[in-house]
Order: sequence, then structure tokens, then C-alpha cells
Amino acid sequence: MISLIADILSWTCLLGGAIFLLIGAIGVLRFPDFYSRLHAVSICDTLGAGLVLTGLMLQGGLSLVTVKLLLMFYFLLFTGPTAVHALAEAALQSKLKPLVDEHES
Amino acid sequence: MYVVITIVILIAIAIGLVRAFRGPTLYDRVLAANMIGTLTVLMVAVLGFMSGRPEFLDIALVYVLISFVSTIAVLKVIALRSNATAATEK
Amino acid sequence: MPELLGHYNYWIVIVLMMTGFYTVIARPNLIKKVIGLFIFQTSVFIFFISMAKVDGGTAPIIEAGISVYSNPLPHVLILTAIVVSLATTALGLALVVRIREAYGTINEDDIHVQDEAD
Amino acid sequence: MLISNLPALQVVVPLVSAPVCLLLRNPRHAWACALTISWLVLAMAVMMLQQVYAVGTLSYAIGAWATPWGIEYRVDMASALMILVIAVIGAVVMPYARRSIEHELHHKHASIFYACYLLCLTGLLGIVVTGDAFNLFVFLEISSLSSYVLISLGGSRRALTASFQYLVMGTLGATFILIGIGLLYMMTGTLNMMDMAQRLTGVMETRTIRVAFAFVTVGVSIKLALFPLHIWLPNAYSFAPSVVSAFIASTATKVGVYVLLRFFFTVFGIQFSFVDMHVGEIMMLLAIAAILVGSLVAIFQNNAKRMLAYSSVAQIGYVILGISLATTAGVSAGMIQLFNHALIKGALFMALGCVFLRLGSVEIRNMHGLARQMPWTMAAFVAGGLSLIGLPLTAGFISKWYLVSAALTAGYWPLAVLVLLSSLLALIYIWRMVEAAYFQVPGTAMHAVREAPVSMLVPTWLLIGINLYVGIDAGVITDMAQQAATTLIGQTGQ
Amino acid sequence: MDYLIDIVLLGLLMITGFAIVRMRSLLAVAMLTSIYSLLSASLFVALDAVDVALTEAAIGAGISTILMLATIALTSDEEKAPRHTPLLPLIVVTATGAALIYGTLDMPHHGDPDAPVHHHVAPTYLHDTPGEIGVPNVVTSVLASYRGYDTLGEVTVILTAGAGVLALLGYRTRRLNSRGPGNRQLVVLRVIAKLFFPLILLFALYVLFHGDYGPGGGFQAGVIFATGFILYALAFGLGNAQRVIPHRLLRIMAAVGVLIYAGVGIESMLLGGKFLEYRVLADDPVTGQHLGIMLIELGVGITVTAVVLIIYYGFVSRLHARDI
Repeated sequence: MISLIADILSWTCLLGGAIFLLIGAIGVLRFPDFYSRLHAVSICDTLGAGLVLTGLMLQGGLSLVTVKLLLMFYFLLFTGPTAVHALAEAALQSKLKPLVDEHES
Repeated sequence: MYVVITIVILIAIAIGLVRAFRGPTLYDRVLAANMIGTLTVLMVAVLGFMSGRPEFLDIALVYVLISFVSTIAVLKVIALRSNATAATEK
Repeated sequence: MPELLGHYNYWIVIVLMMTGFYTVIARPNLIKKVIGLFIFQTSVFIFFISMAKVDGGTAPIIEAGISVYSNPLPHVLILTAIVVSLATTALGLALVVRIREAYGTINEDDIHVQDEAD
Repeated sequence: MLISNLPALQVVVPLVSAPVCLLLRNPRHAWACALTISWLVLAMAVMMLQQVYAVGTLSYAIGAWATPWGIEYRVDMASALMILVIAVIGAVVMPYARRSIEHELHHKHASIFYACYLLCLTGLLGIVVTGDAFNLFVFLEISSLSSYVLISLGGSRRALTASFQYLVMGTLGATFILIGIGLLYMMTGTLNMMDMAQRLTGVMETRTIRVAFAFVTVGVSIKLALFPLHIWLPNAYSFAPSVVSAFIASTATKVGVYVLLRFFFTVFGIQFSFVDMHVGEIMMLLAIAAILVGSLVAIFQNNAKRMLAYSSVAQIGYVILGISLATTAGVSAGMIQLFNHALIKGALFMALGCVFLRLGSVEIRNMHGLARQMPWTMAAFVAGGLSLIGLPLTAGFISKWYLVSAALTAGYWPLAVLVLLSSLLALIYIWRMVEAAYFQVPGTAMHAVREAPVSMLVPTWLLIGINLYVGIDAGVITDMAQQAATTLIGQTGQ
Repeated sequence: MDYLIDIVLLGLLMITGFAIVRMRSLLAVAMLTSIYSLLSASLFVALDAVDVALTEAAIGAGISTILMLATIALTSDEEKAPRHTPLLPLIVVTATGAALIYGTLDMPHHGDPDAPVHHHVAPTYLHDTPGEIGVPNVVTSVLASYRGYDTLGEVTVILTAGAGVLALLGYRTRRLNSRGPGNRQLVVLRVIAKLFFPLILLFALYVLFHGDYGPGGGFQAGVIFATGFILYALAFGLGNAQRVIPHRLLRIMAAVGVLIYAGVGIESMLLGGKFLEYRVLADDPVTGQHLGIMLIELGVGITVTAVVLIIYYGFVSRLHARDI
């Protein structure tokens, strides 16, 4: 029974993660400028990856595998935002202008 | 189940590649490369479960690390280069 | 399906190898040449690893309850070859850096022009 | 313990001393280390030759793993002869190196230079001793990478481009060899050469093996600078430091020839290589082209080192010509030429190194009247040059004699004419040097030029001495070469 | 299913390869090379070559890319159009490719369990490793013991590369980097680097000593260890990294690693065995094998760490800019 619940939960997580990964990827392709694409990547990095890893952890149960997955999650949680932050910083430094709607301002 | 996830990840990688080819700025390419890195990590993890030997997650861990360090290195180089071009423009 | 795909793997790998090979011999930029070598060598690695795969096999790390493993020997050879490739890349790039300092260019055609002027 | 582990020690001793050399800060210490090791290597090479004479082919299982599973070291007459060539050149070049390196290299680079020299020695010896196809690739890369470094240490900026060009071509060659070995492994399931030869008999007819053969041949041909894949060689030899030119010109391409012999005769077998694949005809054509083009281009060079480099292309042509006949006489003629050419080219490049030390240049137009200032050096050069031409009483004569008689026995009389013709061409380019050094009026700057130091002259003359000795009493060498050729061709019977 | 992943990954690799040939911006090409390497590493995982995948990712996507980037920073980014029409290269490449494809026609199929490679030498490794060597990872046992000599050659190759870069690029010791005004944007990176640095080193040790049981070994560990230091150097400046591991020490380490490896071989000769015959190192052959493998992996790790850092220092210390 419990294993069934765990399975259903993990499948939900995995599926959800997959959907977010796909959405993130499409965003990277479709968004109009660099800075908005950063947002899309962040979805992949955190929500998508997080859900997939959680799903896998539920599959792995209590074992070394789960510890490694946790470690990976921990790493990703730090590296993703750091990399994206550094990217944005570098792009700003190089005077890459964000795309701003002219009518509003 | 794992198959579906793998396919989705592969599609996402393909989309990322399109962004890497199109650019238009270098930062877009770095961004795409970074995303592909994350996706590869996830794919390797899922592949481990799919083949029934999930203990090979070490590889995925190394990927996280490598793709992070190389992204940082790329940004450093780009910063240097833009400084250099700025210097020559003056 | 496997009958049809039996050699597909190898054919693509050959296309990859030739992409690298072409970059090496057709591009005058020295960095591009080193990158071409890198692609060429990496593709040869894929060729070796493809040959090691056994259908239904798994990674050659012995575990109770598993009987079919992929062939470990090509993996060992390629581990060595990857290191060789790193050594070549590092040395090639170091030479490129020095050439740029000495010639002011990393374009083979320009270097030839300068050499002939000497 | 020493004798039983000799094949391994032959390679391991220089390998271990290379990192030690890298740690020695003082150039003198590094040189002393490299010198000791070179002589030790020579001593071991002589012992190995005695062993092979006494007990025949030596086989050494590294790690004590039985043959197809572990790596085997296998020394037969052909390998023992090659080891001797490498060891002799190494041992003679090292005492010469100290002054030349002090002059040509920054002292900061000296210990790296000696370390790379030892690594190159390790690689070359490893290629010759091993009986395992993949191990051959690994040691090929050790020798290649270290020779790229050694060449790049030459003073001018063109040394860098020469080294880069060599790196690109060498890596392409090595990767081709790797593909070939991969295909061979794919069809046989083994990497041990003897085992491979046995298991190949069943799959000889497949297209995969034909392609493997083609890739190995092309890859090795790049390494041994067979025409028209020789384009890396002239630059590499011309711009490398003198010691490196002398060492690499007389060993690296020769080892390439050895690898070719191993694959043609030991792995694929004479029937497949020469009858099914017609490699003999192709090699013969390329060799003829190499001899003619190499000699002709050499005549028009103004830089003496470059001239010798093109002459090397021609001389490798002779070696390949002998092998392409695929008879015992032809192969042994090739082996004799290989040994003699190593001695001759070593001596000639060393003489030019002496010239460069005192003159600062090896352009022929700067050498006017040099013979008066450096009589011993120029005499060595002339003696070497005569041997290159193939005058009687020199080693060059012996190798050409055997080559011509092998060609005649095989029924190719035009080849004999070709050999004579190319000797004439060699006479022309050597004469250009002689004319400049002996018959031209020296410029005013020439008076300051002194004779080269004894530490450089003695090794040069030592090689010339061996050269002349071989010219008078060739028995030892021809005997070894014939035995080597018989072993190689005999293995095909399986 | 295996086939599908295989085919898609190969297709992606092919597209990336073509893009690498076509693109003119070298920085973009270097990025794509990194992606190429990462994709091929994933392919290695799909093809069961876990050890190779680990190495390819660390070497190809990591170190090689960083070196390419450093070279581009030191030279120039734009590639000029070739002056000659690439007709001859095209002919050569087509001929070579056609020859290879001709050669595939008689090859055993991909994944065919009856191929000769799976029946001659390799089964013995798989069968005998548990009894003779006693480690589960057959790749490690072949790499370190059955074909340990190749690995000695490999370490020598990497030492040669280190010596070469040392000769070509030398090194310049940097002064310690002060916390100048330009470092504001590095704050986040520095915090993360401080957090990660010990973890990376710990993980490298895990990979080193866990190599007998899972993917990993001395080589991979060495690269990861070096990557940790590269991260440190990226965040805190080369000067600070050089204070942690000075250049002189690296040179000693590079030599010592090779000497440890060869020393194990010579020691086994002195104990009456053949070169690299580990079983004589201890009373029990399997313990001897264990000890030998452990020692040589350590040697490999030390040399690789040192050489990778020598190479990195060599390239980066040439950059004129203040902070890398």
C-alpha cells in the first residue's frame, strides 16, 4: 500500500518535473530577449530538476542512492542560481540592454 | 515511465541546442549550454534508474560540478574579452 | 529493428569522425584545428565504446544477480586514449598561444605569408 | 633478476629517470642523469642482443599475466636491432648535448629538455619492445608528444609552427592507427600481436580487415614521413635544436618503419599485405617518388639542415624500397639501410650542430671557407656526406649494394639504375656544401670562428668511425639484418 | 528503447558537429565543443561505459573547454574565412569516410552478443576478476592490473604534456589578489566557492577510493581535485590559488606520482615477481593486488592533479587581466 502511494507520488513528481523541464526549454527558445530567457532556465534548474530528483528519491527509498540524489539536489540548488546570476551580471556589465516595452515607460 | 522522462529531456536538450546555434548573443549560448548541462545531469540520473543500476549517480554529481565550473570560466573569459575590446576601442 | 540499425551507430560515428577530420585539414585557424582534432578523437572514442556494447548488458561492475555485462576492455583502452587526447589538446593549445605571441596571428595562411617574407 | 627482467628494464629505466630529471634544477645534474641513463640503456641493449643471440626470441609477461590477457614484451632479432640503433644514437648524442644545449636553450629549460629527451627515448624503446598493439599506440604517443616539445624548444619562432604542424599531422596519424587497431580488435577480439595474427586467418577475407590494414598503413606512413605524407618533416628537422634534429632524424622515422614491418609481416602476414592488398607495388611507387623528389628538392635548399631533412625523405624512400620487394634480401637490405642511415644522418646533423654552435647559422652561403676554421667538423661532414652518397668503404655503400642486389634478384633492374641516379643527386647536394666550405674565400667574420669543442667533436667522430668501420667490415650488421629479415618473413608461415 | 536514446543522442551529436565546423565565433565553438563532449559522455552512460563517461565529462567538458577558452582569451575570437577552396580536404575526407563505411559492411552488428570482441579476451576478465583481483569494477581491474602497464604509459603521457606546457608557457607567480573595487560581482561566487571547495575535495577522495566498487579511480579523482582548485582560482584569483599549492610543489607532485607508480612495479620486481606483478606485494595474492591497485591509483591521482594544475596555471598566468 505504502509502496503504491510512494510510486504514485514519485510518478507525479517525475511527470511534473518533465513538464516543467519542457516548459523551461520552450521558454528558452521562445522568449524574446536574453534576460527573459534567464527566467525560463531557472525553471529548469530548480523546479524541473527538483521535481525529477524528488521523484527519483521516492523510487530509491532509504539508501545511499537517495543520499547522492540529495547531494545532487543540494549542488544544483546552489550552482543553478549562481551561474544564472553570474550570467546576468556579465551581460549587464557588457551593456547588453534588456528589452523594455517602450509604451509603458 | 523513465522512458517518457528521458524522451522529454532529450527533446528539451534539442531545443536548447537550437538556442545555442541561434544565439544571437554569446550569453544566450552560454545560457543554453548551462541548461543542457543541467538536463544532461538529470538524464544521466534517470538512465541509471532505467538500467536498474542507480548507484552510478557519481557521474551525475561530477557533471553538476563540471558544468558549473565551466560556466564560471566562460563568463570570466567573456568579461576579459569585453574588457580587451573596450581597451582597443579607446 | 536491430537488423536495420545494426550499422547505423557506426555510420553516424563515421560522419562525426569525418566532421572533425575535415575541420583539421580544411580550416586555417589553429584553434579550430585543435578543436577539430578533439572532435575527431572523441568520435573515435564513441566508435570504440559502441563496439563494447552488448544488447541487454549492463556496466561491467560485477554484482550478484547480473549475468550479462558489456565488454570492459574497450572502456579501458578509451580511458587511456582520453588522457592522451587531453595531453595533445593541452600541448597544441600551448603552442597556439606561443605562435600568437610570436606571429600576432593564429591563421595558418597569414603565418605562411610571414614565414615566406623571412 | 637483472637478466630475466631485461625487456621491462630497458623501457622502465629511462621512464623512471625522466621525472627525476624534471626535478633536478641544475642543468648539469640533469645532463649527468640523462647521460648515465643513456649509457645504461646502451649497456642493456647490448645485453639484450646477446640474449636474443643466445636463446632466440624473448617474451616477458608484464604483471605476470598470461599473453592475450596481459601485455607482452616480445624481443626478436628485428626489435633487438632497432633497440641497438636507438640506444647507440642516444648514448652518442648525450655527451654531445651538453655544450650544444647550453648554447641553444635557456638554462631554465634545460632540465625539461633532458626529461623530454628521456621520455622520447622511453617511448621509442617501448614501441619496439612491445608485442601489444594498443600498448604500441600508448608509447607512440609518449614519443610523439615528447618530440613535439623537443622540437618546439628550437630557438626561432618557426620551431613553434613546425612543432604545431607535426603535432597536427602526428595526432592524425596516431588516430588513424587507433582506428586501425580498433577495427582489428573488433574482428579478432585480441590486442596481442601474435594472437591477433593467428586469429586473423579466419577473418582475412572481410572488408573490415582490409580497411584496418589501410588505416594502419596510412597512419604509420605519416609517422615515418613517407612521401607524400612527409610535409611535417623538413620544418621539424630544420628548426629543432641541433641535438634534437640529430636524435629524432636518426631514430623516430626508423621506429615508424619498424612499426610498419611489424604490422605488414607479423600481424597481417606477407600473403595478405603483399599479395592480396598489393601494398608492395604502392610502396615501391611512393618510395621511388620519395627518392627522386627528396633528392631533387634537397639540391635547391640553402639551409643545410633543411637540405639534410629532404635527403632524409629520400633515404626513407630507400628503406621502403627494400621492404616493398618483400623478399628476405629486400627486407634485410631495408634493415641495413635503416641502421646505416641512422648512423650517417646522426653524424651529419651533429656536424651541423657544431657549425651552428660556432657560426650561429647553418645557411650554406654563410659557410664560405669554413673548412679552414673548423677542419675536423667539416671533415666529419664530408665523411658522412660520402657515406650518404654511397662511396665504397663507407656504410652507405654497403646498404646501396645490398639494395641493388636485392632489386636485381627480384628482377627489377630499373630500380638499380634509380639508386645510382639518386646517388648522383646526393653527390650534387653534398658537393654544394663542400664547395662552399673548402673552395670559397672566407669572409672577414670567419676569422673569429673556432673549431668546435672536443666534447662535441668526439661523439660526432665516433659515429663517423662506426660508419667507416661498417663500410669495411659489414659482417656484423648484415648478419643481424639478415637474421631479422628471416625472423620477420618466417613468421608469416603461420 | 536503448536504440532510441542512442539514435537521438547521435543525431544531436551530428548536428552539434556540423555547427562546430560552420561557426566563426571561436567562443561559441568552444561552448559547442563542451556540449559535444557532454552529449558524448551521456552516450557513454547509455552504452554502459560509466567510467569512460565520468572521465569524458571531467576532461572533455571540463578541463579541455577551460583550456580552449583560456587560449581564445589569449589570442583572438574571430575566425577568418579560409583562403583556399576546400576541395582537396573534401575529397580526402570523403574518401576516408567512404573507406570506413565500406569497412563497416562486414562488421558485427552494434550490440551483437556474438561479436568476436565479446568472446575472446574480455570474458576472462569478467570471469576471473572477482577471484584474482577481488574488486567488483572490472574496468578498474583491467586498467590497473591486467593492463596496468598501459596506464603507466598514460601517466607518462600526461607527465610529458605537463613538461611540455611548462617549457612552452612557463609560469609567472602572481601577487596575492587584493580585494579591489572590481570584486563586487564576485561576492556570490566566493561564498559558493567556499562552500563547495571542501565538498569537491572530499568527493574527489571518494571517487579515488571508491573506484574499485563503482565508476572512478585515480585519474578521475585527480581531475576532480584539480577542478576544485580551478574553482578556487576562479573565485579568489590565481595568486591566492598559487599560495595554496605553489608551483614548485606541483612539479614535485607530478614527478612523485609517476615514481610511485613505477616504484610499485620495481618493488614487485625486487620481491621476485615480474614488473607490476602486484600479487607478490603481500602474502595473500588478492591482498597484494588490492594494495598494488590502491598505490598506483594514488600515484595516478597525484600526477594528474599536479599536471592539470600546471597546465591551468601555465595558461592563465599569461593573461594580463587582473583577476582570473
